[in-house]
Amino acid sequence: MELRKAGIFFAAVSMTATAAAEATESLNALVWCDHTDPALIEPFEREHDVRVNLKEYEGTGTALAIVDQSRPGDWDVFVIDGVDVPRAVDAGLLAPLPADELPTENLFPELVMPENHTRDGVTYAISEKFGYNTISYNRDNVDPADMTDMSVIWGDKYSGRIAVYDYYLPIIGMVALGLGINTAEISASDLPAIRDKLFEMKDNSKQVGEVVSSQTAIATGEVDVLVGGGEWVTAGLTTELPELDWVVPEQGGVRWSQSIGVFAESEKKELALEFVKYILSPEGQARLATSSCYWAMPANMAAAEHLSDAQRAALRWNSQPDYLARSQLYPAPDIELDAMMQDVWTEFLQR
Amino acid sequence: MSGGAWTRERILALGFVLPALAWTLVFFVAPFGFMVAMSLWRRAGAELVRDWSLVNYLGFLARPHFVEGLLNSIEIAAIVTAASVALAYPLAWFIAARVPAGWQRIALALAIVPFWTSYVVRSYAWTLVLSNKGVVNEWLTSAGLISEPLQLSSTRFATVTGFVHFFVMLSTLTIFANLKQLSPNYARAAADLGAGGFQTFRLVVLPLTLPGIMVGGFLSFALCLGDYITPQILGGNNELVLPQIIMLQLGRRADFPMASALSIILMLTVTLAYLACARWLKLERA
Amino acid sequence: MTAELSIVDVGRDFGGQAVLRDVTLKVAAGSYAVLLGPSGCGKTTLLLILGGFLDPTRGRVLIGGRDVTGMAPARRPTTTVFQDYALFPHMSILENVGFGQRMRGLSRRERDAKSLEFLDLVGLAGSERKKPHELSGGQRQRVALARALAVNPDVLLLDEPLGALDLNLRRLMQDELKSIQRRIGTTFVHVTHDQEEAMAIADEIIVMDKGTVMDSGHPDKVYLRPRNQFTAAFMGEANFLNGRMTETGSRVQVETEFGSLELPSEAFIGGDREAEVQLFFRPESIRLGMAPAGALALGDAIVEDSAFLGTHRRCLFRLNDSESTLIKAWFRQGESVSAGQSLPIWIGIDSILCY
Amino acid sequence: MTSRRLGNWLGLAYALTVFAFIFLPVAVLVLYSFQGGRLPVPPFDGPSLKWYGQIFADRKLMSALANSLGVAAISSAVACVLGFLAALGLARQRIPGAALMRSVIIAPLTVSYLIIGLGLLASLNASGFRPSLLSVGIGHAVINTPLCFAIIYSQTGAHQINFERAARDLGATELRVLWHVSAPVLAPAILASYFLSVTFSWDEFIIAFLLSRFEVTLPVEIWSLLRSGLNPKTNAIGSIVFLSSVLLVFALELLVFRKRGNP
Repeated sequence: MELRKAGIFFAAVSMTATAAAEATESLNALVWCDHTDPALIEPFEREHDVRVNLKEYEGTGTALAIVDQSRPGDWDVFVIDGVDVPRAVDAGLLAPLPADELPTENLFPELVMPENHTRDGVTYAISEKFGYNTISYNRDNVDPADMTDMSVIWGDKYSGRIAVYDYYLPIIGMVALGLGINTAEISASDLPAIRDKLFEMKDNSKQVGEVVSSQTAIATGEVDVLVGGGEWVTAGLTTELPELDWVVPEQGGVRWSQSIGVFAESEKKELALEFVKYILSPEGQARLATSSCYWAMPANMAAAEHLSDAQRAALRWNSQPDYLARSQLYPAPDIELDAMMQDVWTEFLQR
Repeated sequence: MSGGAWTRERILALGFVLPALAWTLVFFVAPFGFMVAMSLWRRAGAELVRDWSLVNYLGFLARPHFVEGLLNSIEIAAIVTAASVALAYPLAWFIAARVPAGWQRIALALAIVPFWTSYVVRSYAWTLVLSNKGVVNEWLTSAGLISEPLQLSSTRFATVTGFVHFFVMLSTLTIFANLKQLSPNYARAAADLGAGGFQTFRLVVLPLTLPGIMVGGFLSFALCLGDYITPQILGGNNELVLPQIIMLQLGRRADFPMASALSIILMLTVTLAYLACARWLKLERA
Repeated sequence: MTAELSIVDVGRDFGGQAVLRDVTLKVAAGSYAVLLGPSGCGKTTLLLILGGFLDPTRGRVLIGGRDVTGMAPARRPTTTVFQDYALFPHMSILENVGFGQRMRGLSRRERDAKSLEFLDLVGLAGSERKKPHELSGGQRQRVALARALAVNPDVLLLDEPLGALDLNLRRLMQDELKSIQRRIGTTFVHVTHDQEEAMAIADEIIVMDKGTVMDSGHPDKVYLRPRNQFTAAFMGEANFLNGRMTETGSRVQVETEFGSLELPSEAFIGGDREAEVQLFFRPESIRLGMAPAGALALGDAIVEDSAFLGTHRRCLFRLNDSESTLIKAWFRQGESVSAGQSLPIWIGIDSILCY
Repeated sequence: MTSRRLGNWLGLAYALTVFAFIFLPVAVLVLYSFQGGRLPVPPFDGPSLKWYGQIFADRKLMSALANSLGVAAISSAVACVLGFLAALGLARQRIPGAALMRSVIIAPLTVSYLIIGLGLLASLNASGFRPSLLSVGIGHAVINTPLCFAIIYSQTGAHQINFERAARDLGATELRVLWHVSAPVLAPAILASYFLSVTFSWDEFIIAFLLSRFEVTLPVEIWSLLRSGLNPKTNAIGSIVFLSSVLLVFALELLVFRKRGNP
């Protein structure tokens, strides 16, 4: 009797499950978490009657690991750090894009980055969003003047009140800037010095976490300083937590930018290109800039007209020329240096 | 029943066993074997190199922060196991011996109810309890006991608390089951012969419930050693345990050979713990 | 090392149900008492109350005149041999037997000596290093006995101690229990559902049913002159016949379907003289042949079945006049009675009791 | 007697303290699922049901929920059937090598989920299969087969063999013996193992995380929810999972176990 009941239950559940997995055309995109906001994706899905499957990741290494574990044709759209585009091009991952269909002329000039995005005159990706990994802090609990000097991140003045964003590239970049090394010129011989400063920082920090736990830590007052923070942490919270602020220190800040491209092995390149165009459109850019996971500047200046004054203020739209001038890109190490950096980072976590 | 004759009944029985056996061989034994092989290969740049060597194991030994990860794992698992059993035993005893028989099921069900919250959510809930603005610090502050919030979150304490919460429930179950299957006459006999409550417990009940303790303890130790979620959510990356290091190899650089080698080291540790437990129980029995 | 046990108006309820009601009895110091009854009669509950493992809802328990009601088991002058023996599996035999001494703070040497003495008493000298699981059922039983006796109780309580043993071993242990009890003189209270075991060892049998004491006394009294039909039927095979009583002056006449007979007043147990009575007699009081004067002749009866049981021959008779009544009868081994025969049978007056 | 009473009170106080510890995170979780503001930390400014509204509107969360149910139901059924047959086979007859077979079937129980998941992921990659709900289901069936086997096997015994012999003696074919005798006799163990394995699969994270891609199960979706913002929505989905699991357990208790009068 019970067996029969269990059988009915089982059948009902299986049917519900299969019904849920209805088949439509789909587009597979490998993205940072800001692209998973339904407010960004759903307009595209409706317009093209497709389903966009999103796999989110943090860090190019993770993304390449995922691609590594996949089969050709699995992926259609790739969102990747701007500095890592050459790596992806080297690996033959990206397909050429029709440059004339992209709004390159509307981008902030610093974000065009032809040395990254094009090779031999062929365009492989385009910038879509950017921001800074600098220092976020709680204005009520720290002296804002202290935050303008990068050395505050490894000093002991705010010991136990510092959180560090768990991504090795920007943080190593910040430490390098603090030591007067340009991010593009970091070499293996700089690592010992960087390592020492990282360790000092670890001794004074309370936690090291990903996007969310970092946001959470500073938003809930768990810590007062977030190393690696920036507008991506504070912009979305300005109405509720106006005391959260961020600054580009004297030594400069690390700039991150995301680029978007189409996978060379994609079997739906046209649809993928439509998606890229949608993301780069003024509406798409505005939605991406204010998406739920984190806010940041759109690469396309035309997005301004789709953002409210308050949103532009939260993004500090008007200060961008200054920030862009004072910031340097993420470090982009080659494979060997990258492995060494990751080892240092693991050591840093374990400390 | 003679040794080797393949009667119809036997062949049929073997037929019944085969599907499960084949399933396990294909989806467990073979992948595991593959993983062992993988641990002897290596990753060079972005390529998988299939030459046989112990380079990953040596790489583990050569990196103090990896070895420390294993030691952290063992330390945390040991603390968690001891704390869980110590907390669970009196509770299990109280339910078995002091709660009226009709209410025992309900008391036990209550003791394991939070087991049914999703595992990921449970760890997350502890961050809400332990953070600087969390419930514990709010209470202590409003009670006037502290002026500055205690640093409870993102510490080993938080990781251990999250684990203990889970394993107290588990150990309560195994110890309760052990206590219930003891004849009440053992305790009666001891009391009858003049043993006080504590003597009865120390000399009779405790030795007879060691199997329950060992089962609960071993399960806690093994599961704790293999878990990634709780230290990742609660530990604040202030120290890494081995599963976190494994996930780093996998997630950030797709270094399957290194991840495999670390996994095998993890498994050997659990196996050693198991052998120690089994040997100890056997000694106890003899 | 022995004391009188007395139980006064003891009752015990479980969830509103009375499991024991108003039990009152006395067991003389140094005697071997057996609590006998079918399962569920309350005998084990009573034993748990005596041992202090259960508090009575009502009434008192006195040992040697001292009220021990509510006293913890450890402080009572009683010890219990449990049905499952409850030998501590992680301790050796010596440690088990010495446990009580250890609790009393004796040194290891003292208690070992004493334990060996008691192991010797139960015939287990030489097994002291073994663990309980290495012993046979009978040996474990002896260890449990030695352990309980080693603390010199005034009253030893035994809960179905022989239940797990096979027949021969049970007989052997019955004799041994009795002889040990004689030697040490401690009051024994032994619970069983086996009336043969009870009769084999008891100085006094207490028959219980449905939470009350139905009968008590020396085995032959309980067997031969049971106080009521329950005891009569429980203590051994019994025959019952309907009768109707008429009383003329001092003479009491009982009418049965086999004729009328005059019974002496001792035949009326309990003194109730009702019109409808039940005549009770044991199967071994049936005789073959023509009834002498005054005896109750049952007439010619057909042998339905006849079985040789070793010690005696057991027969079932169907009475001619009555289709339904079957009479059980035991005869000597040599008596040749076979199924199908029709034989006259009778009962002597002094073998009949009336309820 | 008074010291005993004191002991009882101390015991009760202790039990209540441990219960408080056990319930603390759940209580906080549920309380802050009714939070009005964006952050699930004190002070409490609810009650508000808006986060519950949001999760039911969340397409990904709802499809993850359906995926979890499907994977749990199907993988547990596979595990249960495999475990049942193996238990029956090993209980019926002394097959040469039975001890070895038993250890092989039980083996996954002794290995951490992380390692099982990693092994499957590596082999899947090597053999060119894409991670999907199917591979998650296979992983879950791998971890639950030994569980089902162990539970059902522990309930088989001499009586089992005798029932089956009696049925065969009376002319039943093997299939009928299985369906009319073996399965009903073992029904409580089969059901218990099925629901236990549903619970395990429902709650399992690491294998589901490693072996899935777009279609994910609920724990994996909750994990990514956690990584995309501290937010009372997580509390709300957690509370719902909690509530539905508890209801399921109590329903089972009433329907299956209470009726049988098992302790």
